[in-house]
Amino acid sequence: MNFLDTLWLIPVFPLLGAALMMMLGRHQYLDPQIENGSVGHHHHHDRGHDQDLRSKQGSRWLIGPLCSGFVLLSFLWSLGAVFAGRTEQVLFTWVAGMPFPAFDGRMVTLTADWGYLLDPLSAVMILMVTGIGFLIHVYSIAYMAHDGGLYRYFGCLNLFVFFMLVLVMANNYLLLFVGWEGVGLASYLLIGFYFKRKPASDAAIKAFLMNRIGDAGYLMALFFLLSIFGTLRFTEMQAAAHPLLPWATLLLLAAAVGKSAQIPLFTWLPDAMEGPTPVSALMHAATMVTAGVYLIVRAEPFFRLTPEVGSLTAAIGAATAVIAASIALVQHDIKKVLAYSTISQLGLMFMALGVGAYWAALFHVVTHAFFKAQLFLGAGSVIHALDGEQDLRFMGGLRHRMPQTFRTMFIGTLALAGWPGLAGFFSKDSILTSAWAASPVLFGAGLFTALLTAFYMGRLLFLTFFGAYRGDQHIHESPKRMTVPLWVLSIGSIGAGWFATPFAGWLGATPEPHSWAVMVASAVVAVAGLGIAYHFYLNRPGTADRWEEGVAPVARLLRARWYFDDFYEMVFVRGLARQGGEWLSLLDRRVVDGGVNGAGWLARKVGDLSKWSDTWIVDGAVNLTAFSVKLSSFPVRYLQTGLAQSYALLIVLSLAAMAGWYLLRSA
Amino acid sequence: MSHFYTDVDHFALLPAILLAFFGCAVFLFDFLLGERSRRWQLALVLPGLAMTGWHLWKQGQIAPFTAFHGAITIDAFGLFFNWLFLLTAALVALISYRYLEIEEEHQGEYYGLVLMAQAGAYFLAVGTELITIFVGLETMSLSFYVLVGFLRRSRRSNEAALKYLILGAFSSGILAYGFSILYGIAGSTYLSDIAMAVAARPAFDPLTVLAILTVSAGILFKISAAPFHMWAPDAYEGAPTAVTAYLAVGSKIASLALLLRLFLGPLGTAREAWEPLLILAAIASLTVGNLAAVTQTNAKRLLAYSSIAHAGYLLLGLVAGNATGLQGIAIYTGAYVFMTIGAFLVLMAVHGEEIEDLNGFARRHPGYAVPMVVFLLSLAGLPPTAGFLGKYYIFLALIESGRYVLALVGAAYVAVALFYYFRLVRSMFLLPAIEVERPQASSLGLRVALGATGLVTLGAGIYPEPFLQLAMRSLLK
Amino acid sequence: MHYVAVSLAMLLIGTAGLLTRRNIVIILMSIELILNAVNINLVAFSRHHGNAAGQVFAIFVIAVAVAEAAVGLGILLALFRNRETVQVDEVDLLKW
Amino acid sequence: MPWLTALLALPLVGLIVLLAIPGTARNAVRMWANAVLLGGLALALPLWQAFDRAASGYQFVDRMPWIPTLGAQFLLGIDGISLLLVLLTSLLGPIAALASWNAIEERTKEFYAMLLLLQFGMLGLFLSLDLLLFFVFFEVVLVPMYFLIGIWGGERRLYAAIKFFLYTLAGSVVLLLGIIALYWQGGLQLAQPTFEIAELLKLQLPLDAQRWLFWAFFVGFAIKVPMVPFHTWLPDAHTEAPTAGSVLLAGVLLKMGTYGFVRISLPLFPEAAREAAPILAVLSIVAILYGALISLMQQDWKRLVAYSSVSHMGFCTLGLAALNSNGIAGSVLQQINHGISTSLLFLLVGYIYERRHTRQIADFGGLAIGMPRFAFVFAVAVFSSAGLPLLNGFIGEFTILQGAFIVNRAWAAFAVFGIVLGAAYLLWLYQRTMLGDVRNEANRGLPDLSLREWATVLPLLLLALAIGVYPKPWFAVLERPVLDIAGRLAR
Amino acid sequence: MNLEALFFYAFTTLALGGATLAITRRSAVHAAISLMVSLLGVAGLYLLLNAEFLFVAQIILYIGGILLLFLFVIMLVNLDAGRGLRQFHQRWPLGAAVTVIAGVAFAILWSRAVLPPAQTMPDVGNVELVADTLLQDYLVPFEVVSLLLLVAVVGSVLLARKRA
Repeated sequence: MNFLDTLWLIPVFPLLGAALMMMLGRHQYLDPQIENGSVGHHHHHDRGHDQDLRSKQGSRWLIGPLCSGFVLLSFLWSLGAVFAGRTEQVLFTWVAGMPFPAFDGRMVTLTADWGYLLDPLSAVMILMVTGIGFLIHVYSIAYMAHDGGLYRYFGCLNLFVFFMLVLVMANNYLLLFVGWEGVGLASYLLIGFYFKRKPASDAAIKAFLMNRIGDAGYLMALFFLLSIFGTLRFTEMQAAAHPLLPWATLLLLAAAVGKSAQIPLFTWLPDAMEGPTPVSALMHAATMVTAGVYLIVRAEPFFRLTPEVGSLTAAIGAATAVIAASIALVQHDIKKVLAYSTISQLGLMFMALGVGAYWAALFHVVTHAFFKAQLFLGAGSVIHALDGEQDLRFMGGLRHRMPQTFRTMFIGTLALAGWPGLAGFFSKDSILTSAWAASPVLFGAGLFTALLTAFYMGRLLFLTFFGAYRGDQHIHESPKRMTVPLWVLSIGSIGAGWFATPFAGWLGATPEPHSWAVMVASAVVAVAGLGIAYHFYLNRPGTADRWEEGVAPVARLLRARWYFDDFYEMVFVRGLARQGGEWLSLLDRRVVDGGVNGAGWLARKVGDLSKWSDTWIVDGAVNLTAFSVKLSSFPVRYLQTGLAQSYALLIVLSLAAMAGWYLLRSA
Repeated sequence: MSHFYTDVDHFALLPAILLAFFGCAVFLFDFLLGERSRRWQLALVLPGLAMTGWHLWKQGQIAPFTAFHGAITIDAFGLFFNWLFLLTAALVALISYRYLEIEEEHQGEYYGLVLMAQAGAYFLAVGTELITIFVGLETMSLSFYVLVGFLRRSRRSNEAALKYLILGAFSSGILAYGFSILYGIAGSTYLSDIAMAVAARPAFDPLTVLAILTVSAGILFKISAAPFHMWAPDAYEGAPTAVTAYLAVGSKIASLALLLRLFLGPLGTAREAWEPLLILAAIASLTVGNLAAVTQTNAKRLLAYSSIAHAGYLLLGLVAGNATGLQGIAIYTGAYVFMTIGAFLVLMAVHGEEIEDLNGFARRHPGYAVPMVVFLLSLAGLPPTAGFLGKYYIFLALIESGRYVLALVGAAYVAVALFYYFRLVRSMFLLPAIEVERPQASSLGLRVALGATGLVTLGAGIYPEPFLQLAMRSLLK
Repeated sequence: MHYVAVSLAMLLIGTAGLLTRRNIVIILMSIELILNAVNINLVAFSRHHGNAAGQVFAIFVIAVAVAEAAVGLGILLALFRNRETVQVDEVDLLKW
Repeated sequence: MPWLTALLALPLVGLIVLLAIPGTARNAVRMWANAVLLGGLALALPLWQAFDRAASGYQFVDRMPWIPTLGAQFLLGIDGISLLLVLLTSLLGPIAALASWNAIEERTKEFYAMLLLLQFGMLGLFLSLDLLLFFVFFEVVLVPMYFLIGIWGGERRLYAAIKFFLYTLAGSVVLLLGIIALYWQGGLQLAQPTFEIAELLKLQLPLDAQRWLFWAFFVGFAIKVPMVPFHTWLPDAHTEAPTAGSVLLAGVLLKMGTYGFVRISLPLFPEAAREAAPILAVLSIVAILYGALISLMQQDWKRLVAYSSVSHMGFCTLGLAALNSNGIAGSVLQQINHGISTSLLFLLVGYIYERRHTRQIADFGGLAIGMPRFAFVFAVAVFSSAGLPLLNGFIGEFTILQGAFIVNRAWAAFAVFGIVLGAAYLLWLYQRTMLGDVRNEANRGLPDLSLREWATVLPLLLLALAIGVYPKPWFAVLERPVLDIAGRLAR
Repeated sequence: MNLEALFFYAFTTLALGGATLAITRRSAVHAAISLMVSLLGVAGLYLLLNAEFLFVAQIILYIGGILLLFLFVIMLVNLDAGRGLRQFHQRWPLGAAVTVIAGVAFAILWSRAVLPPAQTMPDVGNVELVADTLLQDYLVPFEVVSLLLLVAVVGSVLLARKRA
């Protein structure tokens, strides 16, 4: 039996895990812990309580390892599959719709298989998803040990892995969309994990809705592709120019922009940090957000045929990279810094996609997955140690108290900053090289981003681990189950960069020849950024504040996150709200209470208008009819005076009128 | 028998003679036996009706034929309506017994007058000569004037009778004036002669127009079509409920028979002249009847207004002027007999006239409330009830003759009608009772009548074939 | 045609009486006038057409008039016993 | 064996027997009604196996003379479209009955009698192939629904009941005129005037007649669906109806309108339908967006679900307006889907109302803490309704949108935003009711779903998942009839 | 002006004048007497029209029967006690106006009317003619009218008798 025949098993393992959690966890679906008032971050638990919990829920300890095991199985299986070769496996016909005419007039049938495609591109993603997914599962066992809702947590995590695998293994665009939406669902569930906290559920909704806007684009893209090619299967789509192809690629880009948190749909990602930190690491740094990149790489033939959309991609990517990086400069929340950094790095990847360096983008995806996951998990470790504290201003000097965490974070920071020789350096370099070939502006943006990246990462590192501790918590190093994954990831952070050429070869791409100038520039920028950060935050603490005063407007702009959220709020909410009178302001309160940003706001505002029109206009018309029927009843009734003579009068009058009519007619 | 009065003549007259005979018998027995006889009067009335029916059936075997030189024509048309009169009278007799006892006006004359009214109506259906028709009409009307005022101690009954009489006599006068013009046109009172004379004139001949005006005013009054409807709500409300039922059904369809006889017979060639008039009357009836009913608080009055609206639908059938329209009228009237009497008899069982009196009725007497829903649905014209078939045919006739707007108007008023009919349902089923139990006027006769009307109303809706065959055969032979 | 004019005038006078008087007895009289108008018509046409049908009709109309008057006055008496009035516009319990 | 006749007669026979049970024996009444409806389901399910998917035309035809004078027959039969709707009806009937077990304490016997009558009417409508019979059943359902809302409904039940009745009736009288006019047209062309749909399909109707007829039927069906701007009866009726009423109203009654379009309007008046399609599509899109936007503003849980129905039914009519095979197939499937997911939502609202006696969203919050199973089921219902892939809603919406896209790209583009908005109001609802902390002490310690309640939701959950994961058999059933209809429309 | 015309105008004046007085007199008794005058005028017209039988019937039936009935009732309900009351209701001008309008319309219609050619009466005595016609051609109404009168008698007795 060919090992590849068992390809379908890869996503099945985590699905099994998820299903198992759902079944078993029915009774402890939500653990009592969470009900007792914890908001998810840990207070000091005395052992007794912990023991108590354990004895009450005997199987609790099993959850994490079980789920991790499923993902590990998946990982091992995919290793086997990847080395067995490339293949396509169709399990069954999933959607089997009706025939319809394609644009070229042929009758084709709307079908989509449930089938998997294993090629280098998906192989890379599968390995990354299962590998990093496994590490994060392991890490979570310890990180979440004191949290309630473990069944739910690990169930959702497994569900996420399942959907992510469906996404990257799908052999057609429709099945890909299943994974695409599925990871959105998992993301919703996990961001809102601490569902008693309003910000968490708000953030979850926001993430889901902003993604949905992209998804709407995806759906439309699907229809275009279907009509152009008559099929959605990757291997059957023969890329050829078509006047409507730009629409398809543009819509695909919109979908990718949503999923990968690019301008203008990026504001959900920082909010998504409301989820547990491992979730941030897994989904909002390493895997899910790169689905956009994956999609564009998958759709590479179409993007190649539509250079104008490519340029737009690059522009969006560059702008996102610079803007997000600049916002990261002033963030105080350690996870927010990393979140903006993620957006910024995703921007770089989009820039690479836009200039046609698909392999470079993918390469950066891989390296970024290593060091960003590592950084998030490290941050998680810090947060864990500080019992939920996330503000950089109350950290400092942790390097001695948490040596393992410090070392791995240090490696990760350097890798992200692009320290020569580490993973980030090489992947970023590939992008910059391609950008240089395409346009100096893009190159400049990339380089500037690199500078900013090095700076804010340096800032993060120095503020967290150097100097004196500014908080008041009892600090302890995290357990092995948390630090070991960190170390495993740092292997990747250090070494992954050296495989650039074989990686490109595997994908069948020819990388741009290395340009020493770019390399040097990139290295210089990285070192400079770190150096400035050192100067600002370690050497001369307070410099930063002075600088901020010096460029106050800029700082304000950055603090306000370039006013994106405010812009959405202003345009969609206040702009309309101010016009209305009192009821609108009442509504405003309701809207503000509602807590959902962005399009949702506008929708609800318009929704209120529609409700109003429904009550007063549509229903009003109906009620008016009913009312006028009733009203007209009265005149008819009041003709009936009760006086016999007025009845007779009407008879005579009618006779007169009728006679008059006949006279007029004959006249 | 002399040659003035042949066997055929006798045979043609026999049902009316029987009715008159039994009517007189009732008067006589009441006079001779007094109080004691009253329980047995029903036993006199029903056999009388049964014998009448027997003879109607025998007439049906050899119909059509004419008697008295054409003064009476026994044809399918006349027999059909006479069967309806017979059913109506029987049902009314059945439901009246206990009701009159409760009202403490249980007098023998009542049943006699019911039979006399039917005897008068007999001539409206079969009469083909103006004087016969006029005298028949007046016999019926006079009986009704008395019946409406039958509750002598009730001011409302007095008042209703008075208004009905004044206006009825006035309209009879106008009708008689119209008849005199018809006589002037033809020099004869036989409809066949008049038909020829009218046909010889143009449709808009002034004399014809005058005749049409006055005749239609007189008859439209009797079928309570707007704008000659004003007496109806008052008379219906004030009359004893059983009489209201009889008035709403018997008087109306008898006058309808006359309307059809005249307008399809002698005046048929002047259709061009009277059609707009009837269209106006139909629309006005629909409008007035339906709209005024919407806000009524008295159930009898509500049904009175609705009966005005029904007159409108019947007129639409005549306006359509094709065979389907006639079938529609036949089926509509057939259904109308059962559903209207059914609705009134439930009101009698409630023994209350205000809609509020019905509150919570369904909880206490579901056996009456559920049939009432059927009657009301049928009155509104919803399937699967007999009333639907009538409306169906009327609409079909209108569409066949290209009168789409009229069909739409008629259809639109169905919704309005349902609204007020369902106010009664709302009271019975959805609202809680507001007071202690009222005396309930149930009796064996009432229950039998309820069963009969309910079964026919629903049964004819679910499996209408036999009813349609019946109506079709009776009218199209 | 003269008789027809008389008839019409009679009809109108009767109608006017019916429409304007309050006294029910006089209203009933007005109805008699209307029926008389009919009779004039009938008899006039009877002569015009040279047959007696109109006259026969008139006889029946007279009979009807008698009957209506009798019943009308009977109702009037019943009403009078209950209400002590013969003014038609005071009889308006039933309306709307 | 007259299978369909038996299926149709069962609730009626059950009703007659039920009337013989004394009203005081409440449990006997309940058990009997449930048994009858379950029996109906058992009778209906084998149809799925026995149905020949390859055959064109109607199957299991039962033909009896009914009113030969009019040319109306008692003619029952199904094709793939009605098969699905009959199965849905047969499933939702017992579910609605079971869901009402504890909810209806007053006038229990009448309640179940109405339920059985309603079931009879609904099945009859989907089974009948004779227009007059169709119309009779179209009206028959109104009465029991009126009573269901009016007797066992919420505070404004009187208003809602009559509004529902009048609205639908107003539409149906126009529908009746259309049927009559069609019959008449048939009488002019056919040897024998008839109401049989299959015979009427042979007519060659002039375009002008088609137009009039199409719009007459449109009024009747559009009100039933309901399409904007005829939709305002729906929120009131839904909100005030008892749970069983809402379930059947949303699950089945609304489909009568769309079914009417598929069965009558589109195949019979293809040219007029082609002309009217843009109007239909625009109205549908308005309904999709409008319904969704209004849902966003609702403060009442049940009303929100009701308005969401407007939006979802908008998708169904949009699919029809596309006039092609994918649009129509998607529309039919979406009707089923809407029946499943919205019924689920209504059931859950009903269950929470039984516990808390309020439906104001503001009164809730944090229910997930005490009622995790409820929260789980509700989440599935929400995502199914929001059209998440692998659940039923997505398949239908996707197919509909694809069908619409083929005709006009703008239609699809506008409608796609309905999906975004759908997620918005549903998730927001979920957040406000299920998530957060318990703010209102009354919400603490509410019992989770009982076994009986599970029994009502589980079939729907499984069906939602089954359709989402493997929709192929559903399309297979629809293929023949939908292609036939699309073929007529394309000609 | 011939004699017949003279008589015609005389009787017409009597009939219409009496009618006008009947509906305008304040006293019900006066009105009844005016009605009698009017009916006499009509009877005269019958005579002019060669309807001798009707002339007699009019005088006996109407003046002897109906008018007596009216007078009897007028006494019974003591109508003259109400002489002081308003005799016309408030909206009487409206009633009069409508009557006039209807009258004008009818008159115009009549003025355009064309009757069929006149025929001559058969040359037999009027009473004989009427009797023949009545009992040969109109036997049915003759029988039915007995029912009518029976109903009238029973009805008026029923309504008018003092309650038990």
